[in-house]
Amino acid sequence: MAGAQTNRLDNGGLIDRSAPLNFRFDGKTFQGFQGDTLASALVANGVKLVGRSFKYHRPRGILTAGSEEPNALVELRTGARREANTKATTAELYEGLEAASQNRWPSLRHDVMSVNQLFAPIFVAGFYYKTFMWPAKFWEMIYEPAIRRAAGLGRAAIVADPDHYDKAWAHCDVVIAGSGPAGLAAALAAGRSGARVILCEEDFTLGGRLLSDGGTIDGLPAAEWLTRTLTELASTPDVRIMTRTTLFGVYDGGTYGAIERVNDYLPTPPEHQVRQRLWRIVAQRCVVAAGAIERPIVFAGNDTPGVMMASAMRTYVTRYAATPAKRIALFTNNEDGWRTVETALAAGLQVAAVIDARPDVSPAHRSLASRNGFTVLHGSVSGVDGGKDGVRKIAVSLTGGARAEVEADGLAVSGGWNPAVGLTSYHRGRPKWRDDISAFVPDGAPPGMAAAGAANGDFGLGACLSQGFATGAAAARDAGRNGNAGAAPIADDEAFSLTPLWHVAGKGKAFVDQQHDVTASDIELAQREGFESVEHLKRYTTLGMATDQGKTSNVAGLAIMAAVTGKSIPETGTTIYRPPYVPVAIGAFAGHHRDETFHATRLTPSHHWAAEQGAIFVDTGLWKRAQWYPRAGEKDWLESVTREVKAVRSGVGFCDVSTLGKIDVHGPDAGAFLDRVYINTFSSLAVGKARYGLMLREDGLVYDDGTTSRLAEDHYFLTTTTAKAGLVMQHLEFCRQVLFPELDVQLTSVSDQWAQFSIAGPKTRDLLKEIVDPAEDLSNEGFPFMGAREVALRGGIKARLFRISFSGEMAFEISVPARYGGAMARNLMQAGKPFGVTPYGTEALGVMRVEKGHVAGPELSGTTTAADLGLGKMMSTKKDFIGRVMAGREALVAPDRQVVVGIKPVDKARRLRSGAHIIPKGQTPGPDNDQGYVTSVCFSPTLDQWIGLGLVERGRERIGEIVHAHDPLRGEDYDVELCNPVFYDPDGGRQRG
Amino acid sequence: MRIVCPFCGERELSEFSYLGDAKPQRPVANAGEDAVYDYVYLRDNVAGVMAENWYHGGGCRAWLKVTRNTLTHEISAVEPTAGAGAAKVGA
Amino acid sequence: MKYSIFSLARAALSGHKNWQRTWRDASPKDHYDVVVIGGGGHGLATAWFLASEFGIKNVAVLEKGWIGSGNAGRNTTIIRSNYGLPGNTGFYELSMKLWERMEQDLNYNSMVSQRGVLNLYHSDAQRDAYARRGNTMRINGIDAELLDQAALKKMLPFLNFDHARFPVQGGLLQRRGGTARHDAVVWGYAHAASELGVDIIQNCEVTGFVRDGNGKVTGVETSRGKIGAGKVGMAVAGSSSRVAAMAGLRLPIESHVLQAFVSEAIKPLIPGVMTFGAGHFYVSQSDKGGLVFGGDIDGYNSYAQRGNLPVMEDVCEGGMALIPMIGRVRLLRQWGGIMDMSMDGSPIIDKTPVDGLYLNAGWCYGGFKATPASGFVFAHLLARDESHKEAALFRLDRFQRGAMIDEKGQGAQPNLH
Amino acid sequence: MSNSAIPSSTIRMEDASVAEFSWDIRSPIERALVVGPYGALGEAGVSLTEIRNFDLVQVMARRGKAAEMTKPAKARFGVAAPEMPKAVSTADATLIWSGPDQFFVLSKGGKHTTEALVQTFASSASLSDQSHARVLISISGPKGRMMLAKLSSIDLHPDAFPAGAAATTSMDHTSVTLWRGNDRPDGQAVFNVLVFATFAESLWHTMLDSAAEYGVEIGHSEDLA
Repeated sequence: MAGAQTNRLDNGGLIDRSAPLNFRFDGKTFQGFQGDTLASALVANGVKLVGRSFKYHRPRGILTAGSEEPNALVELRTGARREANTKATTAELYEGLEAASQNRWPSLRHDVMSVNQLFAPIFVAGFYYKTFMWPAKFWEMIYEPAIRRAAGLGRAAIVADPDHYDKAWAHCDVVIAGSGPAGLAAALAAGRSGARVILCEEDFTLGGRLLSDGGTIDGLPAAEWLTRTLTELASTPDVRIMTRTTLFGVYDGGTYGAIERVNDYLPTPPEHQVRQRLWRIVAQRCVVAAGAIERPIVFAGNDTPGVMMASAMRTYVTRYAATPAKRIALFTNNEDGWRTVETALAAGLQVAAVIDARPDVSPAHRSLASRNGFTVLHGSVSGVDGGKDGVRKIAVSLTGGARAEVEADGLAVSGGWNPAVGLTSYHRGRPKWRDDISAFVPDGAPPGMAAAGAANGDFGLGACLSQGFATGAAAARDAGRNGNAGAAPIADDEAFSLTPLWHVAGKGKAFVDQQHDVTASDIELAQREGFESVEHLKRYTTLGMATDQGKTSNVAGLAIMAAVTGKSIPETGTTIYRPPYVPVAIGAFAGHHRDETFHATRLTPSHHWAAEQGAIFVDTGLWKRAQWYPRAGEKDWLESVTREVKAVRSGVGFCDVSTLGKIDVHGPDAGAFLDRVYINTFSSLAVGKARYGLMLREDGLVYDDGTTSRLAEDHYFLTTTTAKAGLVMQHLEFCRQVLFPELDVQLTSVSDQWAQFSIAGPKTRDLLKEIVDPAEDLSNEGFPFMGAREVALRGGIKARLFRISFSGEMAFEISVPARYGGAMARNLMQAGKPFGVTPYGTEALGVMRVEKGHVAGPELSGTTTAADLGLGKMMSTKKDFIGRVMAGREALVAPDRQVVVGIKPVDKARRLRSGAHIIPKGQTPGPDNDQGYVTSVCFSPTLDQWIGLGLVERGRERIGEIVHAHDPLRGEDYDVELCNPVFYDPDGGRQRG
Repeated sequence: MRIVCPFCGERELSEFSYLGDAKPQRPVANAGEDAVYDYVYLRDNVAGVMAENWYHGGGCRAWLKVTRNTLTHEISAVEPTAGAGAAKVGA
Repeated sequence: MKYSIFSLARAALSGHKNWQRTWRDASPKDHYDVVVIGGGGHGLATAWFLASEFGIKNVAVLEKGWIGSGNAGRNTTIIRSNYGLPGNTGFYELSMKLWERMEQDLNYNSMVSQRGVLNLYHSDAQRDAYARRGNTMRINGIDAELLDQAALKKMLPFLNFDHARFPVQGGLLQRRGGTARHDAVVWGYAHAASELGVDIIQNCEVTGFVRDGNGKVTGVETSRGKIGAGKVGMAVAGSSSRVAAMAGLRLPIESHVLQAFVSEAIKPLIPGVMTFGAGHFYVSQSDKGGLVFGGDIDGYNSYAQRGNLPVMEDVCEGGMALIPMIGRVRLLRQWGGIMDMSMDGSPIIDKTPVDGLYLNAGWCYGGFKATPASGFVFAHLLARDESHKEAALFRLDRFQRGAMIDEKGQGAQPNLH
Repeated sequence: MSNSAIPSSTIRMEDASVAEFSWDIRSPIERALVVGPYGALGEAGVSLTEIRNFDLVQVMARRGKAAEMTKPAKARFGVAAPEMPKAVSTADATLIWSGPDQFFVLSKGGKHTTEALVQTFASSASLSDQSHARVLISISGPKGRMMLAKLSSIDLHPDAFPAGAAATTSMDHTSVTLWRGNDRPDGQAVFNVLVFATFAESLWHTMLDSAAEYGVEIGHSEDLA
């Protein structure tokens, strides 16, 4: 049963009293209304204590009414949807909302860790750098775990985020941040000019400060003007208004990042909908109308619950009809603060006193005071008497030294306003100081960006409107939109008068950064220890590094530093501003790229057929490839793979090799072009022939390999490895367009056009005869080894047939147009029945290539030369080619390089593992005798033992030598023999036969 | 970052890949090891305006010469490389 | 002054009024035996080792801004020695050993935390590559363990095992790896070096080199005047090419931007450091509670010290793919540092062709973990005019000789390392 | 070679074969595509239609022959081949810009296959058959643009991307050729996407994810849009 809303005014406010909402905070049920934030609902229910501070666990209340809030952070929602550090001041209330306070145990009211306050004298800025050093081992064991447990604020969810996110692009002429008077005026002007406009407002209601401070515009009450303006904007073509959307960053080329909290105002997103959406907005111009942030004054006890920014107090009273206190005092150094008094009086609250730091106060305010029977004290607040339950008494030191006390249960503070200079400073532009408002204003904004209104340091309503309008019109013009913008909305400017006051000296802790518990004396200490640079100050004290990003603390902090160093504030300077403007959920940046859809998936033309056969698939880059085809009764992958290999070696099998990169190389200079990109010669290759080719990088190391066939005088069909397909295409285009532009050659990727199958085994020809048109001559004479040509298949379709062998068997590779891939596999199975045809996967493929000593990925490591791979002789000496010169460097031709050799365990029963290192027999392993390692292994059914390839120092000179395989990671040590890498049919009779 | 491809128009950074300084020219066949070492390994690493090779691989597959300021990321010019498309190039 | 819980308690009684500067704010003298350009971790460590190990105390460290304002203050604080190639393996292990005694060496708590560094693998090929690397580590006396999926499920149950595009199959773990508080490393070296008489000179930008008739470097021109030097060492990371150019040198280096990110502070969630093997993402959790993470460089030459959205998205995609529970954790800050990317991904610590000028550069994004060893071997080179044995392969002429140290096998393309 | 189906063939008996097999043609997304509604209920905001049978030939000018290539193209198709990112349709073919000095010929019924075009461009261009290399998906509906805004970084506003506009670009990191055809009778814009065949199923699922909140109508057709 919901508690009564003790602090809710009977009427007024932008809340829907007909829509009550129940919510829970720390297990207790309360009621608020549609239109509340969690903070305003808590205020309405008289809740003052909402959190504990980071280091001292001091009781904290609600300080602000916006995204600058340092204190009122809660764990919102529960379980998998628990969100740590959520600002109660921006969290929209919904039915059933669950929130819990943070960083306290066992409860918010009784927090054991508040004993830290006793150690406060020791826990000063940077104290941990000076201790916890002895004994060394204790750091990980004792000190650090304690610190880690104490640190942090809320608890994140500990299971996968169940919600969805996505990302989208938007394009416009003018993007506007903020929907206050300046932002709306900018939108009006740009929209009327015919510009495509996007206006982003982080709040769920448009209007900015108009919603709290009202005013008169074009002779209308602000609320009416707002309605009229929104109606006009809604009907203006190409003006798009996005609420619950924060423009958080600006990136190169006029790209802006924005986060839309699409469904955070609901308990869970509706079906098929996302929680949040990341927008990348591409805009010609940007108008920053993000307003300004009221700044606190630093004084003892300024963190007591019940101390609140003056403007926030107005927001709670006016916008939410919720009263933070019954009897308030105001501490201000400027005219604007007095509005809070007017608001409070209008709402029927008592005003105890106004403490004004300025030398004098306007007659109007004096009479206001006398009419309403409250005193005006000239001086400063020097202390606050209060605690968990809020403010009780306020100590005032009067100008001239006398002291006074004020009884109040709420203290509104106004230290002036800081323009929101974040967005304009993200390209390392430094804001400049304006003495008249004692604040930093934007300077050096990124190209195309301009600030307007309060964000630009011009706080008056009239100024916001006129400047916003002018800036919006100019932005539209710059984007080439010259329609008639009409007249700007008009309003008066409020009087502005401010006497800078940052810090009131006094006893007791005076907080600058309330969330990180950084006090004025911490800043003085930092200065004493030489951390004078603002960046050092920030890093040493952690000032401004909390979740509020120092929105209420940075300027005060450097003002205090300026005071102790005797420098001016501009001399002291600001730290570098860093995006995002508000913290953004990591999930939103990921969008749908998570889980199975983290990256795209590529499927081979026979994928679904293979899946029907029960194939096990392996990820190879983005590809899913059939790894092996288990059969009923087989106990493990090894048994299946062994069967597949034996079937190929004794009969016939086939494997989808469509993942190889395939490139059509056309043009009269195609041959000359290939001569320059391969180390061997292709211009001399006869039409109808295939040749193995090797490519180097310009630095002389091996880049890629594959077979390339000449299908016509001016047409080669080039293949690459699966892994490098895309990169080789890019490399070849670079050679074509940049290095050798004079050559007449055209490149097209045909990787996806062809389904390519390797058919291997002594019965390959028998099987092919069933598929290929009988008119085609497949005899050794009619289609010799390394032959390549187009053939007709039974049923009339055309295919490309290549007599090449990776397995070392009599083999062909056949390509058919990709949409026949599934049919091809089925037909091979059907036609091959009499010969026991067996589909095989990448494992069997790998076994046969190791048996045959072919190099692949593990040997093409990017650090091997052609000679290392035993392919040095392929390097033509008659022509220039990519990598030729660098390949000749001394260390790349040194005799002691690690080169490819075969490796087999002396004990035939022993399993060989990749990654084992090679050590000379009888030596103790060490850096000096680490002579290489095993690169590829397999169990060879043909040799009936594990075999492998390795890169071993001087390997080729050491064939027959027994060395030591050292594998400490897996606790294995055993003798192996270095041998010829070609384990199977070394003279190649089978593949030629 | 957005790059205005002379063939496709303005496109998002992620459609392009980068190779680096476009100034070094591949030495002629008989230039010798030092010249090639220079070409492959040494860089001016310009802090300021620099001509670079970018590949529009996520688009029209043209190699482009992009003039960009490495201090500000501002792009002042984008041109096709000599052999982009079927441009006639003196053999 | 000596730091300890006792000095802290004593100071507390006097309201901490008696603390002195952590390092002296020195003004330049006319001449130093050694001038180190660059007041980052490497430069300050070099100065400290020169003074403490090699007895050269007349040393100045020149910093154009505030110390630690470069990559030392902009990194993801990871320390590890899990390298696979000769040259790197021994060097980074030397660094790890120096990390392990840093607090005691410097009397400053840089919060060296050996919570483990785990490189995840997602395929047999990756496993084999890690096996090779892990065995190299073991052969060099470095701790390494190869974990399978079952072990990981016990250790890190929150990883995405069941719905992953590229399921985690295991990992290479170095338990002695971990993190250190990056700023404290800078301040600690500054504190200790200053105590030994080293002059740390901030806001002092080098604008040129002073050369004698034979072209030998005899000093530097700075924004605070000319400073004479017996020897000049450069440790300026992303600015290496610019400074070297003042001496007429071109380097096998490109400057690139690497972004890093930190989340809001949350209660302990992630124990050690982990690296995703199927995307660009690595992460640890700071003592303050923020998730500190990063990924790949943006990929184009840059001195702008800020990154772009695509890489930021790419990194977060990796994070979500690996640890789907962090979806609602909010990214708090994003920044970019200038990486001096070398042509083989490994550093250069060597004399230059210019007499009197010494180079420490090419750290790519591995500079932080190297800080102590880099300082030690560079000090050795400056003091003895010969490479320390653990830096013997980091020679400038290795590219001419073809003796690259290329862990990734990517060749002469810095943005791929 | 056309990717339209070839009737199953019986092997002649004298070849003494027991095998009888057919060359049935399968779209790469045949399994992923489930005809009917998907996602949010109610009026579909997006309709996704796979166009199944077409010939697609890439025509690339030879070095210095860009101008020379346009004449035979004009002669054969009656329109000039696009020299900038556009798509032009004739009675029996659509010519789509696919890069500098190159374009696609999209047609059906075997009229403009590689074999048929090889003479036309004999000396001026190189041809490459892409009929099987791509999947063609047509996107329309009131929410079509919003769905595409999640996949494409280019500006599809009617002023920026009018009917006949084309782009070689990437969608969700996958290379595609995108062009806007003629509007539907109801005035809805129609966007056509050619995606590489081996990526198609993956992109198809991404499209469904992106469109689900608007409600999707899924179908396939033998006819070019």
